Amino acid sequence: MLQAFQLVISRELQMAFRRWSDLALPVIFFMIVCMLFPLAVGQDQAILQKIGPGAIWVAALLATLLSLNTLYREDFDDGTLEQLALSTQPLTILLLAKTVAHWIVTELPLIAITPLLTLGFNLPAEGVYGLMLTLLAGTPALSLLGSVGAALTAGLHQASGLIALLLLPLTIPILIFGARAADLAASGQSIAGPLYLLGGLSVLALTLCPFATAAAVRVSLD
Amino acid sequence: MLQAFQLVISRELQMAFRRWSDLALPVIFFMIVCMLFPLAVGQDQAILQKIGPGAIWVAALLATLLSLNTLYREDFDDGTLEQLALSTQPLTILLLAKTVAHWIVTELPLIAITPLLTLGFNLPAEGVYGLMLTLLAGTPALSLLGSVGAALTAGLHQASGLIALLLLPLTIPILIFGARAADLAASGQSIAGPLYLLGGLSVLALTLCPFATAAAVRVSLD
Amino acid sequence: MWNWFHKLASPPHFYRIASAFEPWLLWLAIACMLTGAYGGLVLAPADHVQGDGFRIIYVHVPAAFLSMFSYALMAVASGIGLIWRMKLAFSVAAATAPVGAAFTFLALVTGAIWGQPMWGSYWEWDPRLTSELILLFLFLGYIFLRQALAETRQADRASGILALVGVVNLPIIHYSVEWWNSIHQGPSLIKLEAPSITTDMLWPLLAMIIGYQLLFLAILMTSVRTQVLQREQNARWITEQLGTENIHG
Amino acid sequence: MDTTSYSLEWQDLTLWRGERCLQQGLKGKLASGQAITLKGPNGCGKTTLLRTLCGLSQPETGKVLWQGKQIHKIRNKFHAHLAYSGHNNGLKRDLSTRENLRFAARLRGRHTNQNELLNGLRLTACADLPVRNLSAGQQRRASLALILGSGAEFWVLDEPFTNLDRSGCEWLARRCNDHLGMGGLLLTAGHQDSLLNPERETIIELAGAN
Amino acid sequence: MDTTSYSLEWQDLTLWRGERCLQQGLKGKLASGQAITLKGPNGCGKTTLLRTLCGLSQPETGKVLWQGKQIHKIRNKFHAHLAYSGHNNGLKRDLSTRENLRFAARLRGRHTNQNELLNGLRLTACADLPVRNLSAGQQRRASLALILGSGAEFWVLDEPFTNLDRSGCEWLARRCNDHLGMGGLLLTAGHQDSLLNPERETIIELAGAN
Ligand code: HEM
Ligand SMILES: Nc1ncnc2c1ncn2[C@@H]1O[C@H](COP(=O)(O)OP(=O)(O)OP(=O)(O)O)[C@@H](O)[C@H]1O
Ligand SMILES: Nc1ncnc2c1ncn2[C@@H]1O[C@H](COP(=O)(O)OP(=O)(O)OP(=O)(O)O)[C@@H](O)[C@H]1O
Ligand SMILES: [Mg+2]
Ligand SMILES: [Mg+2]
Repeated sequence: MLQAFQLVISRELQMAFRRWSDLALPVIFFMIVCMLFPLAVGQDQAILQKIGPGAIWVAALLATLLSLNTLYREDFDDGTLEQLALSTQPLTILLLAKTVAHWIVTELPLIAITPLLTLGFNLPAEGVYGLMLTLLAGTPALSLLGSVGAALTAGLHQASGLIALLLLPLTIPILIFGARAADLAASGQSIAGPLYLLGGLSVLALTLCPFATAAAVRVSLD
Repeated sequence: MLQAFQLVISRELQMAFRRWSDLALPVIFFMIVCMLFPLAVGQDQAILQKIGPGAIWVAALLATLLSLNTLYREDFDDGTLEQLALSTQPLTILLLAKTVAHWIVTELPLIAITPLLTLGFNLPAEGVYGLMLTLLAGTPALSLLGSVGAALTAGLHQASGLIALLLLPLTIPILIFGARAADLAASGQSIAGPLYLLGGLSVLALTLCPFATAAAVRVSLD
Repeated sequence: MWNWFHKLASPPHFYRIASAFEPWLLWLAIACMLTGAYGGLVLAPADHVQGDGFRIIYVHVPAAFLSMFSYALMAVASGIGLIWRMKLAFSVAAATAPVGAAFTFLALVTGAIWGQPMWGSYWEWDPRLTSELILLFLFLGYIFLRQALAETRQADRASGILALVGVVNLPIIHYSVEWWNSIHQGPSLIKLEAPSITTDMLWPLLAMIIGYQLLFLAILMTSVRTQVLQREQNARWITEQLGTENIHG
Repeated sequence: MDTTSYSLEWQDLTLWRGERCLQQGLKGKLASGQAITLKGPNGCGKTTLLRTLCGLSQPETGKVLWQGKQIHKIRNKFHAHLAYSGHNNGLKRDLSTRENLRFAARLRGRHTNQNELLNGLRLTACADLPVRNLSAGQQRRASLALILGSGAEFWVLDEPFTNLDRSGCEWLARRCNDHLGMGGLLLTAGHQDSLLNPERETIIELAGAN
Repeated sequence: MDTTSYSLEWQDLTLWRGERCLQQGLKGKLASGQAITLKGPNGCGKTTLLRTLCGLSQPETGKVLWQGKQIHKIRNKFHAHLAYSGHNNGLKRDLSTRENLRFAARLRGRHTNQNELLNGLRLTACADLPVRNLSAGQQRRASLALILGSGAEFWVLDEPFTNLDRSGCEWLARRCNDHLGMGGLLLTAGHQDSLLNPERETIIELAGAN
């Protein structure tokens, strides 16, 4: 079982490195969205500093959403999702592996690039560190929830909007806690509380979401 | 030729109304993104009012982008794009019709719902009117440019990120002008100048983009 | 004229010419850049406002200039390729993109480093800086589109269309400083009246620009040659060419 | 269908995919009332050749002539006589067969009698289902309906018998023979034994690369 | 492959799609060394039946038993013996055939000799191309390679001969006969004349609805 888990992860990573654009594109999308805010809002430094953490969290959420579109769609169309469902290994584990791979490929690079983006909002250095911690604690929950949404809409071709609709309400709590904590960090306060909460949400998602994902995939295939 | 134009538009509209979710989803996505800002940024009224027009423009741009993903992808996969390319009618016209239909189905409802969203940002009434005008003048250019990007990536399955990368640099000028004008409107100033500029950009896009789109589709099919 | 053009555009011919010119270009470039560096870093007086900090201009300005130049080159080459179906033009466009992206990146980084002492922050959302950043994304879009379309023929034409559409951005970058009130330096060299800096500072700058330009050409020659080799790997002239090179070397 | 006679000719075609040359120096000619069937091992380039002859792909060298003129120069005129059905079915998955047919006919400015066609193809019972729900064979039938209802003289069909049941194959072969009898042109690729009229059919065997 | 004998049985199956009842009261049994081929007009429910017997779709009524136990209760055990190839090919379009095969084999915890398989299917020359670039028949071959290399006892193949050229069909039929000879089970749907060993094959004709 553990072996199957590793196997799926390594295949997903292999595919991502094959098409290295898959690795880079969510990051670039994230950067561009972050860039849109200052351009649209204007160059008032105080305002930019104020909205910075929130804007970066929104951009991370949207980048995750965008990359979720194709998480199972392609597998559905080419029949590999059928093959996974017919595999000897528990579907839950296989899909969890896909989700973890998605997190590694999408969210990690995104967190890594955050310091650069904070330059655009003129955030203070301690804020950057806190922001990265909140992202690290919160994005696993995003990926796991997103995977349920992606599984539910795997067979639908026009799903991008639908996934957004399904997921955004669920992910709003994560966004709120994340942005608040990042805000606290930027003003130099302790963020231990919200950070634990975010981590808790992620752990909760980890225990529940994989089962929902597997069930959703079986429904999509029927 | 005009008849073919109408025919394609009516088919697209028919499909959109068949799957009414297509109609509703970009709007819902737009609404949710607009909602994220106050949640992420906090409830400081002054700041919200300041970032309102910009945030709404960013949300509109992202909603457009999201819906563009599937503009030609599906047609490519099911072979209807080949059929259009082999039709007696000029491909430019047929694709322009698809683009116009996309604008009607995606952007119009989005503009219609804007007044509702401005409530969340506490925008003054005259600001709302100006914002809608700028969207009306600027979104045709978004759709037309987007159509080129969608055509270039029609055959690629993992294109969502790529389309964003291709398009966002091109659409940023529109975003900047649009958001500035909306800002002016919110502070009660005249927006005739930027409005003409946006309209001019849209007209320019209308004369150039359809040809680029047609060329791109032929390349994708090769 | 047309004859000459067509002859140059034939891959074997170009390959031979490029191989011959390349070392010269490279040495000239190094010479120009050394002179420029000596003139700029040692001979030129310190600026009375900026002190020695201004010397980063000798990296920044040539890089910024080349970033725009290479985009223009890429677009023109793509246009030629699309209209006359000339493969060599596509090779040039494809080879330009990464080099152009690198120069754009260099301009951004040096600009940002310079910005910290000048404006007190690394980055401002100023029209010129923004449009230079957009230029970087245009290059990246071009590169990513090419790599996503595995088939060369398709990649050539698709990315060519993209390059042409993106050309609109160039005038915006150049004129952004005049159209909007920008905190960035106005044009001091590339304008119709006499340049507005002292000759002590000017000539090293010009030397640097020329040196960068030559370096750019040298890099371009190498990567176009690689492109040509890749594309024509099955053609007969390649084996002949490489054969003779082996004999000589 | 008018009674003019048409011809398609191709000369010196070289077909490349990626770094591989699939076929070299192909030439051939097809005139009214004739059929050409491409045969050959999988991957020898049948689909590529068909797409090139329709103008969807550009050949590396060589030219394709319709009535003696290069097809990319008289694109609209050529397309008016052409109907192509490839490995993908050319149907919108969310519209019903009827709606798909109606759109195709109106794009050509024609008015086809759908019912007869749908009856012949045994699609009447599911003509109002969205295409995504149809079985593989029903989808193939619907995509053939596009061709049969097009009124075009030149049919290009890539493995048209795939997924069809026995009676469907026979029906299609009959329709193709009628089409040839009325002066149509037919270009197909396939692996099955031919059901076409042997007097009108020329079989071209493409050699496999490996 | 071990020498245990296996059996699949289905009883009283009713298949619905949307508002339509496709088949009623289906029953049957398949044991080691036997093959069942489903025939019937397009849209009669062959694909639906195959998917139901694999456990991908749930039947409206009735049950499917593997070794006497209902398949959804012993899912993992059942899947260990099952290999299914449907209308979609089950390959990742961006990976090469080799990589696809390697992944499938390792997911089953097996080590297959790829080269022999690829040679037999004549895929060696294009085994390193991404699947998206393969021709229709090559894709079909690659997806068959998944089955042939799986080591499973129970093969379920939906129209496996589609898009294959003559020699491909014969090769596949030979492999299927070998499989039956070694005690495997085979369930296929198709329209072609059967190439299987007639002693081992039972043909089930499904009636069309319309
Ligand atoms: C990240 C920050 C910066 C970026 C992206 C940037 C970008 C550019 C670009 C694109 C050009 C070429 C314009 C043209 O040829 O039309 C340029 C030129 C120039 N830049 Fe910057 N720049 C940055 C920061 C700075 C700073 C901080 C200074 C010094 C105060 C500076 C001084 C100059 C000068 C003197 C020129 C030459 C102007 C001319 O002769 O036209 N730049 N820069
Ligand atoms: N990028 C590439 N590099 C090398 N070979 C390629 C590339 N893309 C496609 N090919 C090869 O080109 C050929 C395409 O063949 P085509 O689809 O025309 O075959 P076909 O005769 O229609 O076969 P089938 O009977 O299977 O439908 C295949 O052999 C495929 O492997
Ligand atoms: N929502 C629906 N409402 C009514 N009928 C439906 C619906 N969805 C599918 N069908 C019908 O169910 C049948 C599905 O058949 P299936 O795919 O099993 O056929 P098949 O025997 O495999 O045919 P083929 O030989 O063409 O592959 C089709 O006749 C289709 O029209
Ligand atoms: Mg083919
Ligand atoms: Mg079927």
